Amino acid sequence: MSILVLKNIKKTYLLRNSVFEKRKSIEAVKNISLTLEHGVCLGIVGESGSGKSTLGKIILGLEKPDQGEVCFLGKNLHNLNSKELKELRQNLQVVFQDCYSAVNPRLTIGEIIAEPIRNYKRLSSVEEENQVQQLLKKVGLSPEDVHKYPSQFSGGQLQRINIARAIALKPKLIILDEAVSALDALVQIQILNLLAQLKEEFQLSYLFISHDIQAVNYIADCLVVMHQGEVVESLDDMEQLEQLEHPVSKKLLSSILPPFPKLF
Amino acid sequence: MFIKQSKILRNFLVLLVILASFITGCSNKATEQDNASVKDQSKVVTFSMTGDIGDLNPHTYFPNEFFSQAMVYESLVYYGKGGEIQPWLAESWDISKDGKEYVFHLRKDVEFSDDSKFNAAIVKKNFDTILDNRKQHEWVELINQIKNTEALDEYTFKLTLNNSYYPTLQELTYIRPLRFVGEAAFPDSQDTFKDGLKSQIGTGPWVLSEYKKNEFAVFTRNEKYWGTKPKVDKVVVKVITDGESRVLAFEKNELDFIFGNGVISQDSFQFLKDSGKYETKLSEPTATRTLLFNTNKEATKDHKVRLALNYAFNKQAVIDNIFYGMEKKADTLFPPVLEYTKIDINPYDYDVARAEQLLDEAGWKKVEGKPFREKDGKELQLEFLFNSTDNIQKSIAEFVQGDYRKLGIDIKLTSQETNTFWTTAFQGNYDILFTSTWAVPFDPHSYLASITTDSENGGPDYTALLGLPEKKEIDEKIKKVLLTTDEKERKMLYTDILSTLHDRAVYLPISYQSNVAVYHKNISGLDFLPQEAEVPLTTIDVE
Amino acid sequence: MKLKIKMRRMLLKHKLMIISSIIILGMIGLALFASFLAPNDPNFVDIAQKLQGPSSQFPLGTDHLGRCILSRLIFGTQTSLGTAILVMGLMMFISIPLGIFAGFIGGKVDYLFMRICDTLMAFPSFLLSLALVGILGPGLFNLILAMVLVQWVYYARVIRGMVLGVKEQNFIVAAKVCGTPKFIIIMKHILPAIISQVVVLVFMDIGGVILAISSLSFLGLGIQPPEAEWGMMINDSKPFFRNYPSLMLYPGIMIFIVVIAFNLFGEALKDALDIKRVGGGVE
Amino acid sequence: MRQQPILTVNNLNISVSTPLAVAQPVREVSFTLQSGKVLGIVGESGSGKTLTCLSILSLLPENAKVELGNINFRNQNLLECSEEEIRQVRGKEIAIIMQNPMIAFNPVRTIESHFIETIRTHLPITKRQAKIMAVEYLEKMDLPNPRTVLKQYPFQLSGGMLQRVMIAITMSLNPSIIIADEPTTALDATNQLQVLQQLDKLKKEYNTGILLVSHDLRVVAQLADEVAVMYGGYIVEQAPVLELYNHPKHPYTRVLFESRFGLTRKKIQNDSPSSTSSINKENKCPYLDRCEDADHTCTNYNLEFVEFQKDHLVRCVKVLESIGD
Amino acid sequence: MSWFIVKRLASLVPILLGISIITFILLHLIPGDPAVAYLRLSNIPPTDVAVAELRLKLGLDNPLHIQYFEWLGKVIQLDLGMSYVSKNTVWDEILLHLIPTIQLTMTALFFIVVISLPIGVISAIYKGKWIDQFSRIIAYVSVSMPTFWFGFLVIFFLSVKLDLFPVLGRGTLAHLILPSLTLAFGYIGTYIRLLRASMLENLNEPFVVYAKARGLRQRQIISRHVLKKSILPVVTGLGMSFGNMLGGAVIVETIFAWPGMGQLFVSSILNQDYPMIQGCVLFMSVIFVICNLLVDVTYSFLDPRIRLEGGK
Repeated sequence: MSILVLKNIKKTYLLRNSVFEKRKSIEAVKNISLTLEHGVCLGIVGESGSGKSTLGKIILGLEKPDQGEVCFLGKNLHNLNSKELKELRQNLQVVFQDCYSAVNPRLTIGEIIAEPIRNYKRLSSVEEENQVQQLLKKVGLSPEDVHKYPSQFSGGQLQRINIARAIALKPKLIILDEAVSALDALVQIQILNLLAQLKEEFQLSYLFISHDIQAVNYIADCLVVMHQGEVVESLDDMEQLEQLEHPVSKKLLSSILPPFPKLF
Repeated sequence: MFIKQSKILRNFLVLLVILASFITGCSNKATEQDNASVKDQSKVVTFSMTGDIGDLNPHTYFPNEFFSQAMVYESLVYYGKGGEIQPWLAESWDISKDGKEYVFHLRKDVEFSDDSKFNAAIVKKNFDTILDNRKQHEWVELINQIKNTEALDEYTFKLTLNNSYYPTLQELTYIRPLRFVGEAAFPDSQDTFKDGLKSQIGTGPWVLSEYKKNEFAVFTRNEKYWGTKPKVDKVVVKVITDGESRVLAFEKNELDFIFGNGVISQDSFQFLKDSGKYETKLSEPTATRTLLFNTNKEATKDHKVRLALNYAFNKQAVIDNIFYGMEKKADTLFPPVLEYTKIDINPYDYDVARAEQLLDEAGWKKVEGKPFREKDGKELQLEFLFNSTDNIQKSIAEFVQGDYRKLGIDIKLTSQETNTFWTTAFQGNYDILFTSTWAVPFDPHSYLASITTDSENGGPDYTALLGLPEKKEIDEKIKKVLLTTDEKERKMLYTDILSTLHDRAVYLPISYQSNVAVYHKNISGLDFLPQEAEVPLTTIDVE
Repeated sequence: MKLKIKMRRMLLKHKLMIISSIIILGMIGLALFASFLAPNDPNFVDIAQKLQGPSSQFPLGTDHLGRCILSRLIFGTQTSLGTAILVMGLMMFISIPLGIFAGFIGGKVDYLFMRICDTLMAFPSFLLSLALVGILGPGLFNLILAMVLVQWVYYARVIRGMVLGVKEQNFIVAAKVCGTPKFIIIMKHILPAIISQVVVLVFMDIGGVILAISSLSFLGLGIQPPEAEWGMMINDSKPFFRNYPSLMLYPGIMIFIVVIAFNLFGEALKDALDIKRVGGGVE
Repeated sequence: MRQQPILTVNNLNISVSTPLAVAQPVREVSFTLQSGKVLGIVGESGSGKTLTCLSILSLLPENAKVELGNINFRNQNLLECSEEEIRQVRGKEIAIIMQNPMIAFNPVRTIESHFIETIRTHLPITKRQAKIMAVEYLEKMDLPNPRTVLKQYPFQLSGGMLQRVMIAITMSLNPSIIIADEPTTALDATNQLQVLQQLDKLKKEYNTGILLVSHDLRVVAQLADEVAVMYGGYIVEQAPVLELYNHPKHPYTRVLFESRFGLTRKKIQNDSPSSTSSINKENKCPYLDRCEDADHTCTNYNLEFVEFQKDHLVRCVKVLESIGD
Repeated sequence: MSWFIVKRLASLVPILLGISIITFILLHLIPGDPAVAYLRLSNIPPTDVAVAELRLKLGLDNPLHIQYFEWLGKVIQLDLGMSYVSKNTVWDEILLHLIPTIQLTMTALFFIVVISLPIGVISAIYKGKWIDQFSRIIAYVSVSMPTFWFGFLVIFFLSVKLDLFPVLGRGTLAHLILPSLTLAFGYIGTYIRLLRASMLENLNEPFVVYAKARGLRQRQIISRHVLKKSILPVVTGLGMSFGNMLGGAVIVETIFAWPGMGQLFVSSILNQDYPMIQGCVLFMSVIFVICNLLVDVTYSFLDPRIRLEGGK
C-alpha cells in the first residue's frame, strides 16, 4: 500500500493589504498528484519559489489545499477531526532547513526531544530520559547532552537533534524540507549518511525536498522536478539522472559545477 | 562639513526654511499694530481679564463681561460715590407723587458711535426689546414693575410702573440689561436677547476696534464721546485665564495694570506689594465673600449642622493667612456700611467644641478608626463647589477642606469654570457653594430679590434655601420690602429678613472683599469706581 | 584594550541598573511604608504655618496650606506609583491574553482584532484619555479606566507582533507536528519566548504612564485633592513658584527621578537580556 | 619566470573581541598574489577567509583588529597607511566584490548613483562622463538595457544582475587586484557560471590579480591558479590548483575533496564529529578534534607551515612525518 | 505611486468610520441622560416634559444606529453641533483655535528636527565618545521630564530670571519659542535615540562596507548612504509623534496661555461642554489620521522600495 497519495492538490494564496485592494493571487501549487511507497525516499527538486515547500506544508497538514486530497496511510489528512489527526500525526514528522529556529532555545535538548513522547505516551521521567538518551545515541550524539541547551550546539548537531525528535515516535514518513541545505558541505554528507542509515533501521519513508539536485541524487530513490507549482518531470530510477529532458531539469543539472579544475 | 554636501540635509533645511516662513507668516498682526501705535505716539494701556469679553451685548449676560459692556454702553443715570444717583444720558428726571411715573429728559448732544442720534425713540426701543424677554431679567425687580414705556417727545422718555418701587433709579444704573444700543445694531428679528447684535453700537467712551476671540480685544477712544474723553487712545484687553500668568505678564511689562477682584491670588498681590516696584491699591469693602449651604441636602438641611459649620470656621485664620489681614472679617451677609444692613446679631465665633457638640447632637458621630464622622453608616461628606477661575476661592476651599477634616467632615472639592460653575450652582448640585454678594448698586435689594426668583439670572440662593421651612415667609417679606413706601417699615423688614437668614445659618460670611489694583509707576488715575465691576479706564493715564 | 572599554561599558550599564533599581525599590519602599516614614499627616492643614521654610518639624517646609511637603511627597509616591502600577497591570491583564490570542489564532479573529486596534490607535492616545476623563468626570477611578481603555490596544498589538515573530519560528511548527496541544504550545513555547520582552516593555513604558497620570492630575482631571499627588502638587504650587520655587521643584524632581529610574532600568534590562542571548551563543 | 607579486600578505593575525572573550579567527596567514593570476581561498564558514579579505583594505568590523603581520601592496604596507591613503587604494587599486549583492547596495539609491559616485570619487570627471562610462561597462558585462538598469534601484534587479553590476563598477576603475568574496554563494546555480566566466574575462583582459574566496571547492577550482585551504584560522594547505586536486595532503583537504559527491551515488563514509567551534583557542592543530589520522604527536608540536614539495605547503605534522619516512 | 496614494486614501475610510463610531459612543458614556445634561447646561430646568421634548428633538429615542447615522450625516457636513458654553457652533470654535495649535506643533516639529537630527547623527558617528554620552543624558532627561514641569522651569529661568522671552500668550514670533520648545523637548530625546540607533544599525550594514570598499569618503558614506536610509524611520516616527504632540499641546497651551485647540479642549472638559469635547476629539483624530497619511505618502516618496513596489 502506498504510504502517501496526493491527488490533484491545488493551493492559491491571496495577497491583500486592505479591504479595497484588488486581490492578487499566487498559485503556489497547481494540480499535483504524487504517490509515495513504503520505505522509499522521494526527492522533490526545484528552484526556490517552485512550490515545493508549500507542498510540504500541505502534506504536513499545516496548510489546507484548495482542492484535492492528501491520503496518508489511507486517510484524507484534511478531513479528520482533531483526535484522528493527532493519531495520524505520530506517523508524520518533519525536519526543517533552519535547524536553529526549529528548537526552542529555552528548553534543554532532553525536553525538546521528549516533547513528542510526552504528547503521546505517559512515561515516568526515568523512562523518558532513557528513551531520549537512546535517541541521542541513535543520531550520533552523546547521552550527556540531555541537559544542554541548543545554543551549545553547532548546526550539524542541532540537525541531529531535530532528527532525533522526528524519529522519537517511530513515524512512517518524515518530510525533510531542505534539511541539509543550510549546512556546510562536510556536515551535509554526515547528515545524509545518518538519514540513510535511519531509513534502513526504522523502515522510514522520506520526502526529501531540496533545491540541490546533488543532495537529492545522493539520498533519494526516485525524484520529481517541480517548476512554478507543477511537476514537470519525474524519475523512478536515479541512475537515469542524466537523461532528464525538461529544460528546467536540464538547467538544474547544468548548474552543477564539475568538481574538477579549469572549466575555461 | 558634510552637511553642505548632503542632499538630504539640504532638502531638509529648505523644508525647514519654508516651515519657518510659514510660521512667521501666520504670526499675529496684532503686535505689529501695537508696535505701529507705539510709534505714532498714541497712548495705549493694556490689561487682562479672565475670560473673553463676549459678544458685547448689553441686553444679555454670560459670556459678556460687565466691564466691557460698561465701556461701550451707558445708562440713563449713573451710580455715584456713596450711592448718589447722578444724571447721565438723562439730564434730569421727574418722579410722580405716587412713585409710579418717571419722566426722563435726555441729553441732546449724544450720538451713537455710528453717528446715529440718541433719543427717546431709541431708548424706548431698547426698553421694549428688553421687556420682551421679561422672564430672563426677572432678577431686576424694576423690569417686573414696568407697565409702560413712552417717548413723549424726541428727548423725553416716560416710564410707568405698576407699583411704586423705591430702587428704580438705582436699578437704572445697572450695567445690564438697561443700557442702549444704536438702531443699526438691532438684528432683523429685533430680538437682541435671542439673536444678538448686528454690531456693537453704543454711546460710551470706547469703541471696539479689534477683536480676536479668546485672545484680545482692542478698544479705541470714541472721539465723538459727549462726556469727558478718556486720556488714553487705546485699551488692549488680553485674555489670560490664569492669575499667575497674569502676574508674570504684568511683571514683564506686558500688562500695564491689574484690576479687579479675584483676578490674582492674595499671595501674588502681597508679593507685588512687597516688591516695592509697583503701586498697589485696595478698594473699600464692596461685597461679602460667603459660603452658602444647600438646605435641600441631607446633611446641610439640618440647622445644627449648618450652625456647626459656622462655628467650626476659623475666619480669623483665613483673614490672617490667606488675606494677609487685608480684608475685614464678615459676620453678616451684607457689609454693615450699606443702607438698611446694619443689624444687631450675635456673630458665630470660632468655637470648635461647640461645633463638635452640635454635630454629635445632629447624629454625626465620630467612629473609632475612621477619619470622618458617620450617621447611619454614611460618611459626612459635603461637596464644596467653587469657581476655578477665581484665584482666591481655591485657597479658601482647600483651607476649608483641611480645617473641616479635623472635625471629621470630608469636604469634596469641585471646581468649575465660570459658566459651568453657575449652571451647577443653579441646579443645586452641591452642599456648600462659594459665592459672594453683588456689591453696590445691587446690594442688598437686588441680591435679596434674586433669592426669590428661580430664573437663570437670579441667584442660586433661591434653590439653596428651598429647604428652609421659612422660605415662603422670607420671600414674601422681600417682595414686600421692595414695594413698601414706608421707610420705617422697610428698615424693619430688612432687619427681620437679615436676622432670620443669620439665625438659620444658611450663609457663612467670611470677609468683605475688595477690588485690588496693581500698576506700574507710570500709570495714574487708577481709582476705584462706585460700581465694583467697572474699570476706571476714562481716568487712567500713562506717561 | 578594546575589551577593557567593553567591560567598562558593561559595568557602567550594570551600575545604571543597580542605581536605578535602588531608586525604584526605594520609591516602592516609600510608598509601602509612607505612614511610618512621613513625619507628619500629609493632609493636616495648619494655615498659620503656611509656606514655611525647612525646619525640624517640616524638613522640606510647608505648602500654601501649611501642610508638610515632605510628607506629601512621600504619600505622593503611593498615589503616583501605585496608580501607575495598577494601570500598567490592568493593561497587561487585558493585552497579554488578547495579544496572544489574536496572534496565535490568526485568521478572522486576528483581522477583527487588528481593525479594532487600527481604529483605537487612530486617536491620539492622550487626547482620548483626556476626553474620557472629561466625560466620565475627574477622579482616580475614571482616570485609571480612561488610561487602560485607551492604551491597552498599543500593548496588545505589540504583544501580538511578538507572538507572530515567535510563531514564525520553526519550533512552533515542529511542536504542532509533534501533536502538542495549542494551549501547551502557548504556555510552554510562546509565553516564555515573549515574557522577557513584555517585562522590558513594561519597565520601559511605566515611566510614560507615570508622566501621563501626573499630566492629567496637573490639569486637575486626575487624582483629586486633598490626596497628595505630584502632578497636582506642581499645579498647586503654581501661584507661589516665583517666591517659593522649591514648592514646585520637589514634586517635579520626584517625578523626574522615578521616571528616569524606570527608563534607565528598562533600557538596562533590555540590554542585559540581549547580552544574555548573545553570550549564550558564544559559550 | 615568476613575476613580482603585487600583493603580499605576511603572517597576518586577527583578533576579534566579543563581550566575553577575545578570539583569534585568523592566524599566521601568508600568501602572495600576482597580476593576472587567481589565488583561491577555500574554507568553511568561520575559517577566517572573509576577515582576511576585509583586513587587506582595513575594512575589519569594529571589534576585529589586526594583531600582527603586514600586507604589502606595491611596496606599501597597507596596514600602516593613513585612512586617506587607504581610501585612495580602495576601489581604485584593490576592489572588492561582495558576498551578497542584494544587501551590498544601498536600497534607497539607484544603481546610477552608486556607479557615478564610485567613479567620481577616484577620477576627476563630470557626472555626464561618468554616466557614459557606466553605460559602457555595463554593456561589457552583457547587461541588457544598461540605461534602464542605471535608473533602477537595487531591489529591482536580480541577484545575478546585481553581481554583474558590481563587477562592472569594479572594472570601471581598472583595479590591479579584485578580491571576490564568495561571489557566487548568494546566486542561483545558473548564475554562478556566468559570474565566474566574467571574472575570468576580467583577469585575462585587464591582467587583474584576483583573490577568489569561497567555501565551495568547485567554484575555486574553475578559476584559480593556486589554492589555499583555510581551516580554523590557519592556511592548512596551499598549492597550485592541479597539484592540490591531484595530491591533497592535509587530512582536511582530503575530506573536503572526498565530500564532493557531485553526481555520484557512492556512499561516502564520513562520520567524524563536527567541530563545535572552529575558533582556535590555543596554538594547536585546529583540525585535531576531527582528524582521523590524529594521534599523540599532534597534541604537542609547534604548528608550522612547511613546503612539502615545490609550491605545495602543508601545515600538518603527520604529513611531515610521512616525508620523513 | 498614485495608485499607492489612492489605496492609502481608501484605507482611510474604515478607520475614519471607526473613529466616528467611537467618538459617537463617547457622548453616550456621559453618566445620566444626555438630554438632562443638555438641558442643565442650557440652563433649562430638566422637567419631565422638557426632557421628553428634547429627547424627541435630539432623536435620543431612536435606536442607537439610527442616531449614529443621523449624527454622521451632520458631521460630514461639518455640523458638529453647538457648544453649550459659547453658543457658537463647534466647527467655528475649532477653526478659531486651529491656527495657533498648528503654529505651535509645526514650530515644535521644526525644533525637534533641527535639534535632534544633528545630535543623533553626531552621537552615532562618535559612538561611545563623550559627545555620545552627553547626547544620551540629554535623551534621558528629555523623555523623563514632565512637560508641565519643564514648561515652568523654562518660564522661570529664561523668561522671569533672564528676561529673554515673553512669558505667555500669543503674539510675536518670540512668543512662539518657549511653548514650542517645551512641546518639542520631550520628543527630542526620542528622536536622538531613534536616529542614532537607526544610523548605527545601518552603519553595520554590508552596503556601508561596500561603500567603504569602493573608496568613498567617510562624509559621503554618512550623508548619502547612511543618513538617507536612517532618516526613514524618523520620518514615520514624526508622523506618529504628531498625534501625541496634539496631546502634549493640551498641557503646553495650558501653561503658556496659548489660545489653541488644546486650551479649547481642556476648557471644554472643565466646562463639561460635551459637544465641544466630542468635536475636538473627532477633529484632532482626523487631523492625526491625515497626518499619518501624509507621512506615509512622504515615506513612500522617500523610500523607493515602497514607491516602486506599491507597499509590500
